[in-house]
Amino acid sequence: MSANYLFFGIIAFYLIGAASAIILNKKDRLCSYASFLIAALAALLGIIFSILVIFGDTFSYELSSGSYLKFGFFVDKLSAFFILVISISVFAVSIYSTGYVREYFGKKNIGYLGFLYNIFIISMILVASADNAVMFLIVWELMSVVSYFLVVYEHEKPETRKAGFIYIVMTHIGTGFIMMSFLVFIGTSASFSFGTFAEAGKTMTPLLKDIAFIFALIGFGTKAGIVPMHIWLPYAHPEAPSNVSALMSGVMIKIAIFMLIRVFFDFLGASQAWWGYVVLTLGTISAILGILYAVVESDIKRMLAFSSIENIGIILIGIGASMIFFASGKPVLASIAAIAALYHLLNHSIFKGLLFMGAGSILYSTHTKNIEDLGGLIKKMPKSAILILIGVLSIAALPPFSGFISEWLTFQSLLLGFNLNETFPMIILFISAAVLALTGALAAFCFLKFFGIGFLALPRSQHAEHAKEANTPMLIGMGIFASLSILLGILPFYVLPVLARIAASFTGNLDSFTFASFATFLIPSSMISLSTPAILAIIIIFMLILSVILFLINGKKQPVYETWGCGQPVSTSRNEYTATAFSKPVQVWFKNLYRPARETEATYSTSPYLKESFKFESKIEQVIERYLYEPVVDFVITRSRKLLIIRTGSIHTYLGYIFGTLVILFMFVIAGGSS
Amino acid sequence: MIEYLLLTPIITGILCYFTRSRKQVETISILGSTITLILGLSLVLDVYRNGIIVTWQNALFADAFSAYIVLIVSIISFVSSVYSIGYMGYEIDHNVIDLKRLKMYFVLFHFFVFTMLLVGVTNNLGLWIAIEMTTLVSALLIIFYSNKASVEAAWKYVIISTVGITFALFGTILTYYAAVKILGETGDALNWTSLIAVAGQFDPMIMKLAFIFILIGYGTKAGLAPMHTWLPDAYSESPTPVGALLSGTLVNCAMYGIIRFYSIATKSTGPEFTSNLLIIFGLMSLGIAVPFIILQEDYKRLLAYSSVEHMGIIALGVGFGGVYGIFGAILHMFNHAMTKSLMFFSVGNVLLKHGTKEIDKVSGIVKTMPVTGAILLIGGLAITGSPPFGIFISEFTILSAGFLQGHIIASVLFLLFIIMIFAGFFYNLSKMTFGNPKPGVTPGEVSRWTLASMMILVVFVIILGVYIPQDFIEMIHKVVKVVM
Amino acid sequence: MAEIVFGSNTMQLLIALILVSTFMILGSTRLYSCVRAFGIQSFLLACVAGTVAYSTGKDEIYIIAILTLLFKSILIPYFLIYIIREIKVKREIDLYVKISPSLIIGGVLVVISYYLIRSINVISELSSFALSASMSLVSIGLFIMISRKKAIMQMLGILIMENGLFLGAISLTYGMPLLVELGIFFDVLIAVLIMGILIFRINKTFESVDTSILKNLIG
Amino acid sequence: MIPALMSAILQIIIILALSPLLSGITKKAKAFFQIRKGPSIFQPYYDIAKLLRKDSVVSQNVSWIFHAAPIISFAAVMTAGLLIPIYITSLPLGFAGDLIAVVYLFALARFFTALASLDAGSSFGGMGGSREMFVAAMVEPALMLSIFAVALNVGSTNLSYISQTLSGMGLDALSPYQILAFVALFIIAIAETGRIPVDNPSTHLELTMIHEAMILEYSGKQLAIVELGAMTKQLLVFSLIANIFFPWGIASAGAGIAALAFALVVYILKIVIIGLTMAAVETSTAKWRLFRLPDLLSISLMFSFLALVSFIIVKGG
Repeated sequence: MSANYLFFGIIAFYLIGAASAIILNKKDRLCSYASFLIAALAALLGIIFSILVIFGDTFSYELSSGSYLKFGFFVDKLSAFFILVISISVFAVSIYSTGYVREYFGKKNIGYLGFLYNIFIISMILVASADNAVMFLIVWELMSVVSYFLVVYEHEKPETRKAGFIYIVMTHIGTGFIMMSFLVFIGTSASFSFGTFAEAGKTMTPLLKDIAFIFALIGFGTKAGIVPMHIWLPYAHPEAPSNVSALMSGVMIKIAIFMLIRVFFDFLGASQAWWGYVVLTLGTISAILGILYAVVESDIKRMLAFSSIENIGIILIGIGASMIFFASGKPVLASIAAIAALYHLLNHSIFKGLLFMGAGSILYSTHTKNIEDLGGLIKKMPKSAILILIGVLSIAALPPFSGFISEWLTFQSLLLGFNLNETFPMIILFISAAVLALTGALAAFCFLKFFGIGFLALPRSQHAEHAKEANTPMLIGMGIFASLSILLGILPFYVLPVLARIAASFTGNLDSFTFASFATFLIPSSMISLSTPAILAIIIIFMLILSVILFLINGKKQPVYETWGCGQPVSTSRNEYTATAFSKPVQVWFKNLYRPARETEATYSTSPYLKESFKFESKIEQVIERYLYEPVVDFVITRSRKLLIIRTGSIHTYLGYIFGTLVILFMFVIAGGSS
Repeated sequence: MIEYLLLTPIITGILCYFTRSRKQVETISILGSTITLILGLSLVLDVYRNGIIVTWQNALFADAFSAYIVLIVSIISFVSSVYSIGYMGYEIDHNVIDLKRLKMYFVLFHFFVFTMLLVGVTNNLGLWIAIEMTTLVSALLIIFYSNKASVEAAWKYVIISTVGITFALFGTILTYYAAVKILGETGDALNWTSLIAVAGQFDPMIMKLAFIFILIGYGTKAGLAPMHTWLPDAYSESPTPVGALLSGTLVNCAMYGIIRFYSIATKSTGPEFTSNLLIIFGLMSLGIAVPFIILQEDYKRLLAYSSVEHMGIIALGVGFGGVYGIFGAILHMFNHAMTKSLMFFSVGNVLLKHGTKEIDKVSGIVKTMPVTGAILLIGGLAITGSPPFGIFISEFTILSAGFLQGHIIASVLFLLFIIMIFAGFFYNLSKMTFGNPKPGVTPGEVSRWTLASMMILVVFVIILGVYIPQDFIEMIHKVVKVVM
Repeated sequence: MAEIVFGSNTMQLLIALILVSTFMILGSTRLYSCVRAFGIQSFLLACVAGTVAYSTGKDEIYIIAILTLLFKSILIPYFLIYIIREIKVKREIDLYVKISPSLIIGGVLVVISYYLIRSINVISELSSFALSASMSLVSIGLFIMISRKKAIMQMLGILIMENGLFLGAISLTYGMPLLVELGIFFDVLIAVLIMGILIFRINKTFESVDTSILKNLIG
Repeated sequence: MIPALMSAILQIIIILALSPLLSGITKKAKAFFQIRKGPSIFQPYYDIAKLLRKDSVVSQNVSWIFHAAPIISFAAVMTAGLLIPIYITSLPLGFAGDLIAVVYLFALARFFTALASLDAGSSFGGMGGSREMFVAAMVEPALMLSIFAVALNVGSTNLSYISQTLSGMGLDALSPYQILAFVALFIIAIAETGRIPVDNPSTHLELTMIHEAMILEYSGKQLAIVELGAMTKQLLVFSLIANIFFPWGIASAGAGIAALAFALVVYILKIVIIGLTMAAVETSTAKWRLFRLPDLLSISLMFSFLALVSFIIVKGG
């Protein structure tokens, strides 16, 4: 009963937030505080609610049951986990937003932003808790549409409009596939309620199951940003306001993962092993392609968007492995893999949110997203720098930060594939492990570039020169996430049991891990154990000892001098290594993928030996967009142009059409009227 | 009851003719349409309480389906008369038209409403007369501005729809013949009820022939491809409120005729024949709408083609058949009427402000006219069938009917087409609504009247997207019973 | 009974004559003669109605016959000629399809419609002649609208189709109930009036009634 | 508790003591192969001692990262050292992490060194950092595959467990896939420890260096720490190879003093041999161009993949 009040309390709070945003939209500051802080409050309620459900029993509530449109809510452990993820992110992001939107004061309509922001969150929560197909599709599309309006919030910029258009069309196509997948179930169950889908999934013929699987994979994959349906993501996420991109990248694309798990495990029973292979392969491809494009990207928000594709890939690797294990009757391993996926999902939602907020604060204080114009920010905005560094270390999966745990778990669950005793799946799993390793290394490369070029050394432009520290609410918001990603790194033994409960709700196995002293957790039957607290402790001890030693041997004197440049003074930012140069090796390594196009242009003064200026431009090609989507679009456009000729404008032709139709229909009748 | 309903618009029209000032004509027209609305609603209630009403030795007749049409017509005509005051007022203020033409406009407007109400409540053979009358009256409305374009449009409209209608008459005669063979030379051979009762015994060959003629005839009026050619011209050249009436209600009246005969013909020819025809025509209309929506340069034509698309969807729904299919189609009629009129109203405001129908010459509406811009976006999403708006519900119902009845390929094509249409439509719409406004466009809405009428429709569009009242559902189920 | 009535030679003759008049319209190059031919056609139609009325002894069909006589064979032709005079249009009708081909096409259409009615074999041999005649009238009317450029000719085409329908109605069922017939007549009349108005408008705005120049609305 | 602590400290001391010696020996061996006299094998000790006594000159552009990096990297490496069995399989802190954790600890060390390389704003540093991370990225997949190959053999990535089991197996451990994996891991070791043909530790031409370019800005005692860290990492990588592929003679838990001493001697022999082999390889090959390195590492990738497949064919499937 209390759950009811709580759930509708959450919704109500967000609605109040939205309403207050509209009411107060004349007074910018007040409006921002009202809408976002109320949202934060609602998020707290959401956290409580989801924890209640995770440790308590399933929450379900039927609304307006008489009507043709049924609205019902169904929150089991899985959806509760996602509501938890949503709420955590929303809490931090909302606090951050109160500071971030100050940039828009006077320029844009804050009420509009706050309103959409709250509605967006509501729609996500409803998606996670919808219990029938029609309602799901409604709230799902509501989520897409609202996020579209958030993306085009700065619609004066043409590229923003383009991004928004690509986004909404892609997501609409995705929704179309979701519809078809649902309709396959409906065709069997003759009911819209998700409850009946599970039975339908049991009784369906294998062919129908496969169709439903493929449609669902494409449909939700589009939202999740799985390669090759990912193309909207690097457009939409950078253009949205940073707090929104934090939510979109951190949470919204995870909702698609939630539905994938729902459909594959709960509805379809994950019965086919090859589904697992497909998911695993797609995940692997997404991971590697995502990070490869992220490495060479110099727009920080685009880079983060690509890295979201990568992380979705890693999550899918876990899910795919889990499906494989489940289909081949190894629930224990299935739950371990699932836990790895869920853990990474949680981590990613946090450190990616953190990094997007960080990008936001960089944008806020330097007004540029181009990493080549940054530099030296660690001195201008030290606090943000530390917080962002934490995010970078987590996403680079370095111990003892949060990303490390989930990637370690993913590796282990892939390694555990040797229990399958079948050649093919083992090889698939191990190959994807190798690719995952490459991905991890490239991620480290990518974010080293991000932090090193962006924050260290000297400012590369006026933007960076005059950067100032982000304001307090932004720092608080990022701080929450930073501390969370440390905690998730060093306290896995608190998180894992919870995730085990959730994974058990669809893999049906609870005892995946055993726990030992020194905050260690082991994977039974294979001696493997990990204890990040211990590692952290040792590292810290060593650092202390070392710094003490260094201090003892005359640590005071430290002559300061210019940077070494073969005798030449290099204290100007022009001599610094650029981001492009930094990622050049990778670009050369994978030039077949990038197909880089470079333009150099030199102007000479007097003698051909003295260059006056030198312009270097290098861009890379989005292979999938270029060779998969553009042809389709061109095809449609050209075909349409051809079709336009039927509109001659002459009334005689039109009468001719009618005559022709009449004749054809007569033939039809004489033929007997059976097409 | 029915008589009063029919008389009100006529009297209003005549009164409008004898008014002296703008105030008077506006008040009278508002009063008239309000009374029409009230009478219409009361008729609807009456029918749903006490069943079929028949008067005037069976000439006038109202069952659930007629009442449904009356409902749509009276609602749309009411809001559109409210809108007309704002729209025409603006044109008078800017000396586009003078008082005489304004009076003429309202006279014709109410006559037009009368003819469409007549379509709803007349009995079998009268239907043809009524629909022909709608053509003639609306033709006069289309040449309202009597410039080159409007004259051309009107001529095409009259000629093409009259030809179509002539075919429809032939179909009607054939049906009558089939009926006479069973019933003998009695007036009963004209009644929907008696026709339905004995439809099973009709000669299937004749009925096939009749249905073909009916489909082409009323299909021309409904704008099913490839007989839709008059539609974009007429919509884009007529005054915007009239465009709303044409697209919101007139096409529905024509569909009404098709569906009436569908239910008779199906009984004798068996479902396969009629369903196939309807599915083919539906898909063709959808498919032809796609390129014209993607590459459209004129936003009123854009709406016109989207009407073609939606007529196709209704035809598909009926063609898919089954309770879901018919239900979806009937529901879609209502949703489409509401949403499309809403769209027409908002682009009407845009037209008044920008004075051009070219999409590329319009941008940044959300900044110059926030409310209109917002409504334009809502309407655009609604008309392209994205949740949470009414049309999504009906389209999804039709889609699931397709899957349940096993028309998988047709359904998939349907989905493909509406996705492409969504892309094209939204591409054009976002060009208009977003971005920086064009220079020389004065900010601010057109008038309170226009906003009021739009607000009424927005309520319908959104409410029906998330919640359909139980009574309304029962109403539609009654209609479905009539059809099946 | 239909067989008896339409079997009678007079009826056969009348219908044949109607077809002939149609071909006169097809064949003539001058507006006046077209209109005149149409008048004759309508007159023959009235005769058909009269015969039916006589042989079936239904009084209301007499009314229909008279109405046809009044409206279709007198009033409307007069109105058309009035229009032609008013707008001082060039007498020749300019066409997309030359005369002789259109005559051939007309013949083909007659054959097709006859074959069609046969193949559908709704009714027995004899009166199916009338029905096919009406079919061919309808199709020829449509063909005239397609192949002639003058607005007036399109109007005429519609009227011919109307006549075809009338013939069909009569031959199938001895006409509809009076009320309906009256409504139809009323509609036809209004339609003719409005088309007339439109033709005047076209003439005013385009300085011509050639519909082949109405091609500005595309897209 | 106390004995565990004692053995941990002992291990640290051994590592710290041996790593300069190892690099000294390798240098000496290289000199010998190149018919030079070469420095004494204790030279690294002198260098470090000297450096520790010198002030460190710091660039004016640097931030705290520059100062923190050496410490963090060194700490990370040492932590890894506590997870790797040196001469005894029972590790006091073995529970804290497995082979994968070790790899990631090295990654942590590398990350901060590279970060520091960008801090001074010199183009050499950036170049070095970029190349270092590039090589690491290329190494990673092969490394993971060979780890899997090894882990499959015993069904775990727990290092002490691996070496224990393998040493228990005796000569059977020398299975074909084990050898393939060894070759793969040896190539990786070359890359990891920055040796010819991947990197030239003793070059002084900025454009050709990788690791040296990274630490170009360091001087004095910071440099000392960095160098010591590098040596330690080298030692650790070697001992990984030693104890994974040739675990014989390693003492198991609860062995007596004598056994321990013996094990220690064996261990030193093993790493010296590996060091000599490394020196031989270094002298016998020329440094490769940077963009030819992918070929080298894909060779190693192939080897480890073959190791895996052959294992699956033999044992699994």
